Amino acid sequence: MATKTYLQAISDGLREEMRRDSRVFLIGEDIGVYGGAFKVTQGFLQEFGEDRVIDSPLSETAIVGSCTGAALMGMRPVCEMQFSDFVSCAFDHLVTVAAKQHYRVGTPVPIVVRLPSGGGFSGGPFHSQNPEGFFAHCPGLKLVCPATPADAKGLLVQAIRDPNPVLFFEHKHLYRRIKGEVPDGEHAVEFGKARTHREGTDLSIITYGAMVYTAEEAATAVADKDGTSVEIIDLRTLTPWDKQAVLDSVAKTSKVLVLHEDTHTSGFGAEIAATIAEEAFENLDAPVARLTAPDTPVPFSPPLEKAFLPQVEDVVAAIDRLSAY
Amino acid sequence: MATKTYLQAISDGLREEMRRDSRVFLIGEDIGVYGGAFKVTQGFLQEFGEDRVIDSPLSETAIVGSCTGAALMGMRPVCEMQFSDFVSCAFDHLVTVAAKQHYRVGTPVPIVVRLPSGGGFSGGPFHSQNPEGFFAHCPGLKLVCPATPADAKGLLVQAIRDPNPVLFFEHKHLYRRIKGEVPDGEHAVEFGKARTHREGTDLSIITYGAMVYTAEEAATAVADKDGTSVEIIDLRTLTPWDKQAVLDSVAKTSKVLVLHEDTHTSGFGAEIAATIAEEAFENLDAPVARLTAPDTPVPFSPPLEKAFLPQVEDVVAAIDRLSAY
Amino acid sequence: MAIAREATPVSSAADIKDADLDREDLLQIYRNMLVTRGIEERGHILYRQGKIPGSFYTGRGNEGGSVGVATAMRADDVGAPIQRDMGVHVTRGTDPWRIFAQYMGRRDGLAAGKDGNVHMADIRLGLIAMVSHLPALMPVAVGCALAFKIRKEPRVAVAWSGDGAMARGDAHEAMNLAGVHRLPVVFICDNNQYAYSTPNRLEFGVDHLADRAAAYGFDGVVVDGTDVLTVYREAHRAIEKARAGGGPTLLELVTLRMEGHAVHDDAFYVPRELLEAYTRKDPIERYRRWLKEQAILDEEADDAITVEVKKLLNDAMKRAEESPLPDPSELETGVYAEPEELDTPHHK
Amino acid sequence: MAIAREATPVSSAADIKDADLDREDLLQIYRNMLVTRGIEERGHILYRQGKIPGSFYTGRGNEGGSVGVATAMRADDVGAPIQRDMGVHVTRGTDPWRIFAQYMGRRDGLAAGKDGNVHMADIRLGLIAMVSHLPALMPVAVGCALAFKIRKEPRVAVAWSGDGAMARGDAHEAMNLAGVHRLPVVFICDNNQYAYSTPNRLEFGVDHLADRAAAYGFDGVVVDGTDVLTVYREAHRAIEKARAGGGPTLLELVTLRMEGHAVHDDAFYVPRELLEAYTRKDPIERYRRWLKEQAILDEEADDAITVEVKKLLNDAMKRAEESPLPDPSELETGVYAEPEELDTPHHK
Ligand SMILES: Cc1ncc(C[n+]2csc(CCOP(=O)(O)OP(=O)(O)O)c2C)c(N)n1
Ligand SMILES: Cc1ncc(C[n+]2csc(CCOP(=O)(O)OP(=O)(O)O)c2C)c(N)n1
Ligand SMILES: [Mg+2]
Ligand SMILES: [Mg+2]
Repeated sequence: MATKTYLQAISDGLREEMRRDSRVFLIGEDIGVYGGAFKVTQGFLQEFGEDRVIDSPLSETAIVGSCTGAALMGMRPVCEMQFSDFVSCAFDHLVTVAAKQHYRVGTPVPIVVRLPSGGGFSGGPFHSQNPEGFFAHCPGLKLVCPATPADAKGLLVQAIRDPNPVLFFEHKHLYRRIKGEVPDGEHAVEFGKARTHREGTDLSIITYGAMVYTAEEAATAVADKDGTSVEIIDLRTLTPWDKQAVLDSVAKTSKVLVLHEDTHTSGFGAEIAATIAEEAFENLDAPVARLTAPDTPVPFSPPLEKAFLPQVEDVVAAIDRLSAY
Repeated sequence: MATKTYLQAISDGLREEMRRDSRVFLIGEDIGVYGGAFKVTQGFLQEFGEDRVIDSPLSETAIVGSCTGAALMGMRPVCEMQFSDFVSCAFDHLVTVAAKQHYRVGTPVPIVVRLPSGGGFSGGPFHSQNPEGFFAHCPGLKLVCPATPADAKGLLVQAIRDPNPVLFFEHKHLYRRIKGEVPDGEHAVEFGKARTHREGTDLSIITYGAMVYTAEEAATAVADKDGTSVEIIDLRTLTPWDKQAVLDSVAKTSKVLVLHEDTHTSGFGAEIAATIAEEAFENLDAPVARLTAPDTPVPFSPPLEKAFLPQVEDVVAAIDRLSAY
Repeated sequence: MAIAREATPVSSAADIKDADLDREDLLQIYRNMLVTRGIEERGHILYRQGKIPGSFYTGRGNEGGSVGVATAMRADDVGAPIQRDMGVHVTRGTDPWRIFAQYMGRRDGLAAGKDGNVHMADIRLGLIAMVSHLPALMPVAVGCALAFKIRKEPRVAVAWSGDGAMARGDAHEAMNLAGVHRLPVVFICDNNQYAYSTPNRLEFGVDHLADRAAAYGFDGVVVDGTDVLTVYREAHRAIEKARAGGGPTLLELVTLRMEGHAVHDDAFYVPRELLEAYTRKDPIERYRRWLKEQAILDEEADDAITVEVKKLLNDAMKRAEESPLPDPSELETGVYAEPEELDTPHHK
Repeated sequence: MAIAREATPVSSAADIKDADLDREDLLQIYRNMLVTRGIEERGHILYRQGKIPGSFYTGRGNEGGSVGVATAMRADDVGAPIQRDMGVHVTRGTDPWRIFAQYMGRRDGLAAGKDGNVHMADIRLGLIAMVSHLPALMPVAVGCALAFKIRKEPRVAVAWSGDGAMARGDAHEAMNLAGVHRLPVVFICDNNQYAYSTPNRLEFGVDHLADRAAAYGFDGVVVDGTDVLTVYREAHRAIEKARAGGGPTLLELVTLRMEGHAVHDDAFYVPRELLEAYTRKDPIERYRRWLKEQAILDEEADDAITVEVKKLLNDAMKRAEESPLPDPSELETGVYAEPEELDTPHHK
């Protein structure tokens, strides 16, 4: 065990898999000489050479499409979108080709797409998005949203070994801010198993990614304020998602807040809330609440972006509303 | 008033708008000489000439992107995706450019994208999809899903006049099968107003598009069988959607089934169900149920496709379950 | 002004020697062309009998192109053929009965009823199943070539596109990436002069699509796609050049789509004279004539092959009709792959 | 082997006459280049002072390209400039104070704080705001040209792309569609030799991006992008050719990105000699020298312009700093347009 940043954990997980398995290679914009826009692959070109660390042209379609081809030939490609926002340029290749190939003709497509996501830095409408909501609607893809350094490593390793196309959402706001214990060496975390980030009895917050920490601050605040005991469930993966863990938590607390940074309408929170409402109807003492970003692009200017992103105060207010119900 | 097919109604709405407004022009694959894969624009090239009815190259990105540009220059472009499935190739231009331009810099992008959608013909995974679920998650777009010939015309006219990018989902299974009274001449239907397709008191079905008719058959079946009185709400437009009409219906019936042909997870049904669960919690006598296609690509072979698409029997079974709750 | 080279037709006996084909190969090409057309003709019949759900597409007029290129591929090369390339599946050894089963949505179809018509391929034969969205398999094929380059394997990927599909961004991104890394990939453009109803002049503003190659730093060649031997020779050159590290080539095979876009389309928009001209250039008739001129095939041998092919296909149809439809319970299987599936040889 | 023409530099006085520029125009170009650089230099200062949120990009080294092209556009032409083209905004008349307000996310920024840095444009000046996703505005500009063609207006659209962004499908689809319909559009490629850290040789496999034009059936020209007058002349020719119905042109303007991709990037990967060579070719210094050689500018006039520009920009900065930040209540406004908004002149 060592204490590492979230970014370092991703970098280490990737490096270790590349050392372990010569089929793993990387392709993306500026990931080689420059080490990636966020320096996740710093030093990789030197260690693995330019056959395995490929600085691609500015070509998201070719990046994802060629990963699919290489995967069909037995490689284990890991590509990087420079910002997750640009995955819109590879949407067709993910949804049409990679996601459906196995169902259609039985050929697995083991690719990983790394997606630096999320806001909080005045990145504006195109460098701040959380595009998981779009892809959650596509059967055949797996979606991973780690919150902790240990999970960032363990889920990335698992993603690389998974025989399916995996979208790996790395929250940029966690990269250097969040540190934690990370197992050394071999460490893989199973998909579809939520993590109880904090135990509680009065109310459940179902969330993932950076919002885990916003939830945590809010939980601490209400505990201090009036003793409300909040349980936080970190989903870790959205496809598959751990429905059972969510239903178990709701059975315990009877009140639930679904929280994400992605925008509201048809966000993954809708799926969670709809499922809880359908399958835990009799356990609910209050309506399932959702707290998300509003239905707007991510604005650039700090006062707007702050209003856009769910803040600790917003979570506290939502908890208070549910408590009062 | 005249009785027309759904297809004829679309064709007429489009033709009338083109006659009325010289800024309206069409671009798409095989829409000119051939009159469109479904013959919606048959005769248009002859009437309006090749400047206003443009047979484009096989280029969904250029089609949608150029519509955006023409719209910014004051035109009212209407483009056709040959099958709605191919809109995945224009996803970026819709979500990144057209949807966000007004929020970002205040310039309206009045374009309409016509999308022949839906299954039921052994079209297989790429000629049968209902991609509205993806786009419902994108602020800045409007989504229209007419079920009747009158709405097909009226909503298309409204779409052309709307100052925003509008995705117009035309269900292929309704094209020639469904006939109805269509107002002659000027006829526009406001967005965001649901239509009560059938009044009822025991249970509400919230749906849109071709599933309106599946719901209707099921409603008739249960009425005959045991007198259950089913209300059917046809949403007509998903963005904006008529939340109030849905909540009003639920307040009346206390039980609700959300039905769509699109796949399950993070489909628009999740948004509807989550909203009802949140805002009509106290009115519900049973959990909000969803009936949708499963989370798979649309299979080709008839027995599989039949199992994939929600059938009348499935709706009846879902109604029975809710009734028994 | 063409930038691409225009391939001279194969004519002399010497040309054939160069092209590395012996008598048996030449007859096998003929057989493959007959099987290809035979499958699609029978498909039409099955369709009219209501046994093929959905729509139905053929590649009539493209038998020279598809069989010619596939013949030039080596066993461990890979390809991603498209909707007019039944000849590729046939030449690589796909069992005809499984193709008929595929057409009919049966469990023994290559897609087991999950997908239909020519959206199929047997990966064990080095083929990758197309998706409808054209030409999405071009970047995929480039990725295969990338894998070969990384692993330093002497293998080549072949990527197909129609003339219409060359307008899409995928074609560009694929050829650009291949050009930058000089990947072992050969791009084949089946230029059958139409994309559905859209003629070449509304698809691109250049003389020949093969001229595009120059924009990516590799060679383009315009080939008469109705002439199977010229196709073979040019594909062979390009494939071996790629294998030797010489980078990609774009071959434009010019033919005509001899039937409608699909069964429902009578192709009224194709000028009659054009259709007649290409009827005279029918790739199978042309090749048959040539084989006879060269005394490789006589009347008797021709009849024998015809009978053999007929029997093969009739048996195949029968066998396919015995294949069951998939069971509804199979609907939700296979959305995700299981780890064990990576234990197949090509995934190691 | 270049397919595109390489533009000969403007040298003689006659060249200038041809290019249709009088003395005042020549000085205005100079002023616009100074304003352009001045805005970006001050942006750097504001950034270091913590007044610009997010990141910050400049176009240093591209003042010749951006001002040269924009000068050749007529008032009712339209353009979709990109991240290195501040000179286009300046030349078309964007108020510098609104640009500073834009940088700082203030309400008077062209995006009113909804978007940042050079993701902005004033549509009333015929400019369309870029998105990050490159080069998505190329097909959009083609659509403008399509509108002009449909309405038979003698207007031209100008579409910009970087060298890196030319690899994307959008570039291809845009140029292909424009080529097919010979639309009145001019494509400008700001080739500053890098896409972030990626050098030209990893972006494309051809000698010059301008060679791509031949793949779409129109002309390509390689231009020294540090030479504002040559840029102007070539842009003028291309724009007027497009206006006259002669179809598109692709101009590749070669320069060097003289600073990092954005503020955080020290561009360690750019060879020092290359940077030095282009420092010597600085577009502003070059043009200033030329103006002096031609006796269009003397020391005194130069000082006067410098002072004037300084004052303009310092006043602009001050005014921008007085602009308020947007109010959180504005967050949800403007997601959708209202029908009345179509009642503006350009939407009629
Ligand atoms: C991205 C995409 N858009 C539209 C279609 C619908 N479509 C199917 S085939 C076809 C024409 C293809 O023309 P071409 O590439 O020349 O191939 P051909 O069918 O002529 O062999 C079209 C438009 C498609 N398959 N993919
Ligand atoms: C589709 C897309 N992918 C990735 C990026 C991230 N990105 C921003 S600028 C840039 C390099 C652009 O290079 P070039 O086109 O040469 O323009 P330059 O910045 O050099 O002027 C990259 C990769 C982007 N903006 N858009
Ligand atoms: Mg074709
Ligand atoms: Mg550049």
